[in-house]
Amino acid sequence: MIILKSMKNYAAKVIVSLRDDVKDTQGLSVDKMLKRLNIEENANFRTGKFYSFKISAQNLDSAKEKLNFICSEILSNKVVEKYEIIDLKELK
Amino acid sequence: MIILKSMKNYAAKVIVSLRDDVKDTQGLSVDKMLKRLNIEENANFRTGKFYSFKISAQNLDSAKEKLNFICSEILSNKVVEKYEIIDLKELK
Amino acid sequence: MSSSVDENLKKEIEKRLKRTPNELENHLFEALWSEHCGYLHSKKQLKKLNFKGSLLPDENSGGVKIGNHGVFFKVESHNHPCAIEPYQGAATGIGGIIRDILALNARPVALLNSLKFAYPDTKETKHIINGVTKGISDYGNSCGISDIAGEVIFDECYKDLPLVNVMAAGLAPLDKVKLSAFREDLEVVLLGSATGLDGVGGAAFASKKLAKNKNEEKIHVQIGDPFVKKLLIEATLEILDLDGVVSCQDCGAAGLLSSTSEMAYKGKCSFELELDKVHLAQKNIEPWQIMLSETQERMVFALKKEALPEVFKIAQKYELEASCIGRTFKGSNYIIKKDSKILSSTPLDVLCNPYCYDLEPVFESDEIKYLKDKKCELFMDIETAVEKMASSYNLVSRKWFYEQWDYLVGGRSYVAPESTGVGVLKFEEENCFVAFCMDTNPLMCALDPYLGSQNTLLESYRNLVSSGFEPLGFTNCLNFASPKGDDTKYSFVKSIEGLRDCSLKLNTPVVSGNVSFYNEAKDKKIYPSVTVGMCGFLDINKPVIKSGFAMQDEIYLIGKMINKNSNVGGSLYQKELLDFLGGSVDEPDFELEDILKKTIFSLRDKKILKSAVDVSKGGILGTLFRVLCASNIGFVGKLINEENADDKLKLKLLFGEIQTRYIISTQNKKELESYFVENNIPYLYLGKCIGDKIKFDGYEFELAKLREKYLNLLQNALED
Amino acid sequence: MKAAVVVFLGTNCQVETKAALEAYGFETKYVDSNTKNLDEFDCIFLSGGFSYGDYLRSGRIAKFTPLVESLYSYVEKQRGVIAGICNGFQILCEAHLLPGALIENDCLKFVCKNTPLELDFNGTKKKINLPVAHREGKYFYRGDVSEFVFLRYLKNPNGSKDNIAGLYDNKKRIMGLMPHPERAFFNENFGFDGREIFKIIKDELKRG
Ligand SMILES: Nc1ncnc2c1ncn2[C@@H]1O[C@H](COP(=O)(O)OP(=O)(O)O)[C@@H](O)[C@H]1O
Ligand SMILES: [Mg+2]
Repeated sequence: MIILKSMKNYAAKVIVSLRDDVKDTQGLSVDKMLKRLNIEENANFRTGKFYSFKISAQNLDSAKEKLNFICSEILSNKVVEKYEIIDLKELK
Repeated sequence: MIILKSMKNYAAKVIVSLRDDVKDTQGLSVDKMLKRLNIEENANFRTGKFYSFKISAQNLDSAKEKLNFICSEILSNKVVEKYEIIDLKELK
Repeated sequence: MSSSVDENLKKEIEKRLKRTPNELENHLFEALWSEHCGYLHSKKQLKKLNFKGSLLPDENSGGVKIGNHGVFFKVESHNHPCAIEPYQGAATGIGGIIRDILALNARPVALLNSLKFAYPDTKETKHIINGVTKGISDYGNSCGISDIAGEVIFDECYKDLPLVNVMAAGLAPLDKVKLSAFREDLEVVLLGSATGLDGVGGAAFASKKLAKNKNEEKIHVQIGDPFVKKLLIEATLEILDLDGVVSCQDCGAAGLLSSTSEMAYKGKCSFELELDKVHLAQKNIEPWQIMLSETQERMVFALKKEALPEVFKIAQKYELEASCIGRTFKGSNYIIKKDSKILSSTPLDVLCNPYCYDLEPVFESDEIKYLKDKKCELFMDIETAVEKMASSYNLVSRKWFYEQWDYLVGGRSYVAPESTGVGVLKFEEENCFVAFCMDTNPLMCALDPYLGSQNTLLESYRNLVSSGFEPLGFTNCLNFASPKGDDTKYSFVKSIEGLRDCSLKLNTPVVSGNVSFYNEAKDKKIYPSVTVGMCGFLDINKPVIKSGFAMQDEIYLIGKMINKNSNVGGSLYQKELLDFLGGSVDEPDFELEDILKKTIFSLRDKKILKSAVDVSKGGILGTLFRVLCASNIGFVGKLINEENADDKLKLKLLFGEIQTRYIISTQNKKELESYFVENNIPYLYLGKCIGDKIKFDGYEFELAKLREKYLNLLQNALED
Repeated sequence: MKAAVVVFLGTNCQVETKAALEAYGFETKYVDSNTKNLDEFDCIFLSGGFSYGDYLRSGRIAKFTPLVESLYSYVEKQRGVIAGICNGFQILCEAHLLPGALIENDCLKFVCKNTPLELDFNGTKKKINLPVAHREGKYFYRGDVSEFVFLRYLKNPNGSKDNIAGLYDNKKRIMGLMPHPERAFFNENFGFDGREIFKIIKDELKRG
């Protein structure tokens, strides 16, 4: 990979979680525990995976494009998962 | 648990991740892959878990307190993990 | 110097060094002269053990010889790390013991574990149990090494002081085995994960009592990466097969320092380490931290210069980092350099040969004497007792644990867990099976460390025998409280003598082991916990004997007979039913042990024997109960062999633990009994497998009810 | 007949898989993740293990290797049969060579045990027992795959939808299953039912 002089670095934060029609077993198990411990009756937990990383790109638009590629192709599988970009900003 | 009439519901979002001084083995392995695939030279991947859920409390302050308790005692293991509350707001 | 090296040691170091150590050297000594690395309190005692007949007992792991192969096995404790961070503690324990086997160029093929926890009824204990179990699962499964056997013991003495002893076994053709000693004029290569701050100071940490506040200990947490370990295993085995690669050692406690200094000391040559060459995970890491880091997944190799390119090629193939960190030459010093400046140069015989304490003479304290003299006058009615014992955490199925561990990966596993008392591997290279098991008997060791450790070793021995295996050798892990305590000194010394004498009598050597002291916290210590891991041999053309019963099986007890005068001190039923610990521990009968072994083997060869199981925890009824539940079969018979026994005596006869006994089954009553008579074997007919109830001496229990508990008790406790 | 046994970094069931194939008369060869052409093989076996540590999700990272690239062209050419066992199944799903996905078991734990299954092949149903060993083996899909399912759990160990334990692609040239047939092959203690699976593959190949 040739890193061009004009490349900038961006910090990305992403959440990957199960699609709504896929049962979130981990979430259900935390719900149950909170109920048993008398902490929360119906917490309705949803769980996901959080990733933070750096990407290099020429500008914000191409960073976004790259990030979407990484999220859809590498970090998630659209059959069961969805992703949400919660942050993307240039690193100074 | 007695649910008081005056209880309000709050939506919470939390990220639990490894403390900075704890090696993120999954992250290191993804770094390597991104490098191998010529996608990113040094992505500095960090991984964590994301939770969204509902808590009931009398007011925002006690919601915060409860949330901190859930995060530190149930969702994270403070020996190796830290947590970050990324959102807490009342549900209408 | 840091506070954890005491003043006397400090003086000793200065005397031998003939100068004051510098800052860096203080750290080196603190690590190498720690209990964990230096065996300060145990070294003199361990020399008493019987190593005769073992293979390479001075290497990273010893073993036994089978044909042209070495079978290497060793146990390691990761108690302190598991108390702080159960998941990583257990994972890195597995990682560590795998490396000790691997260093010999033996492919690790099996894992075992011996776990001790408090009863699983508090949040803290459940956290520890779940974490340890998952740590073993995620690490061992992912490395592709099957977890074939082990034990779990519950006792309140392990509250906040869990014991996690893990064992690994590996195989290597004898002519391929590599040793750890350096030779002169070799390049030294470090392979594997980049050195970081994880686990810095772990050795010193494991050499003292646990602090009250867990968070104080956080810097010590080592982080395991099973995927990298898997790569490291494959890469190491390829590297060790190269010409020109001379020696190898793992980086365990006290990391790079401990491994390279030991290799140099053993090899009687100097070693010069260049810190700038070590591949690091982070900047700003101090020289002493590089030396002491316990970053996982690293191996050290010494090799001829010509072999370097090949080694780096293999590293690259497995996507592992490697660096050439120094060289060896004629001399006797350990030298650390950075930016071509010498930071430290110390004689190896000072660094690697720490001061050793004498534990002897030792005395039996009044407290132990008092315990031994106590008589158990308590009792309860038999119905309640049976129900209670049947739902003892210590007797029910371990399914919840082992189903989380892959016991089949690797293609060698031969039996399912709980179908015999041992884990069995197919070893076609030598046309045989090898079996392994692990045992501990803390209650007996608490009352009588000498007999307790003998009985522990014999329990392993009987596990092998009841499965048809000839015992070959054993490893051990000595888990004790602080060696400064008089009781601990006493029980440590007596345990070692017990192991030695028993091993001599059985003609079965110790091949390797580990010592873990300081398993105590404020006001609290563990029972002396001598853990034994044993290995046995069986011709591949002979059947492995199972413990399960079938319908119509006739059940017999062979060996010593229990009666009202038997010594049953340390029996589980006293502790679990009556909350009593005391009395004398039963002595084994070595001559009879041998006769019983021959009996079982010859009944097998005559095809008269259907199944066999050693009588251990829970005595006759405890053992029967476990096999009946596992086999899902009822029983009718007579177990109480004294007239007019009251409840106190009945409890003893049913649940009392004495030595040298097996329960066996047959479908051929006549031939079996005539064999017993002809050969003068002490036996007792117990009854027959029939129906769906357990019936004896007028008592009757629904099997289904007991079995429900047997199968699900632990799951219900741990997942709730 | 020639079979390839794929070994990714982290794969660990290749030895048993190879032995089982050879016992079934296949000529076998290990191939690694960099293999770009698979045309010499009649059958490709993706065996169990933890490819690339199963980081992110089981089978995910293996998807980005030249070998999986070459699987796509192998399928396109309709060269032979592809079979994925356990981690191999996960990889095939992640690579979208089979429909659906495998996610974390309902019990949230690794499960290693012998399980009863119903094998349904070419209209004949049969009860068999095979060991499973996985943490992410719960099968999820949308739509209707029932006609491609050849293996169902009789006692669901992981929460798989419709008890699915193994299925084909719509051309019946790619098959995936979570249980380990190679572990029920050589030893009476774990049974010999794994042979049924290898037989199916062999029959598929004969069918051409
Ligand atoms: N209780 C014991 N019985 C027999 N050998 C032991 C015992 N404890 C330690 N050893 C032996 O002492 C040597 C050093 O052990 P250790 O420092 O634990 O090795 P490592 O650092 O490689 O884990 C090994 O050969 C080990 O087998
Ligand atoms: Mg070692």
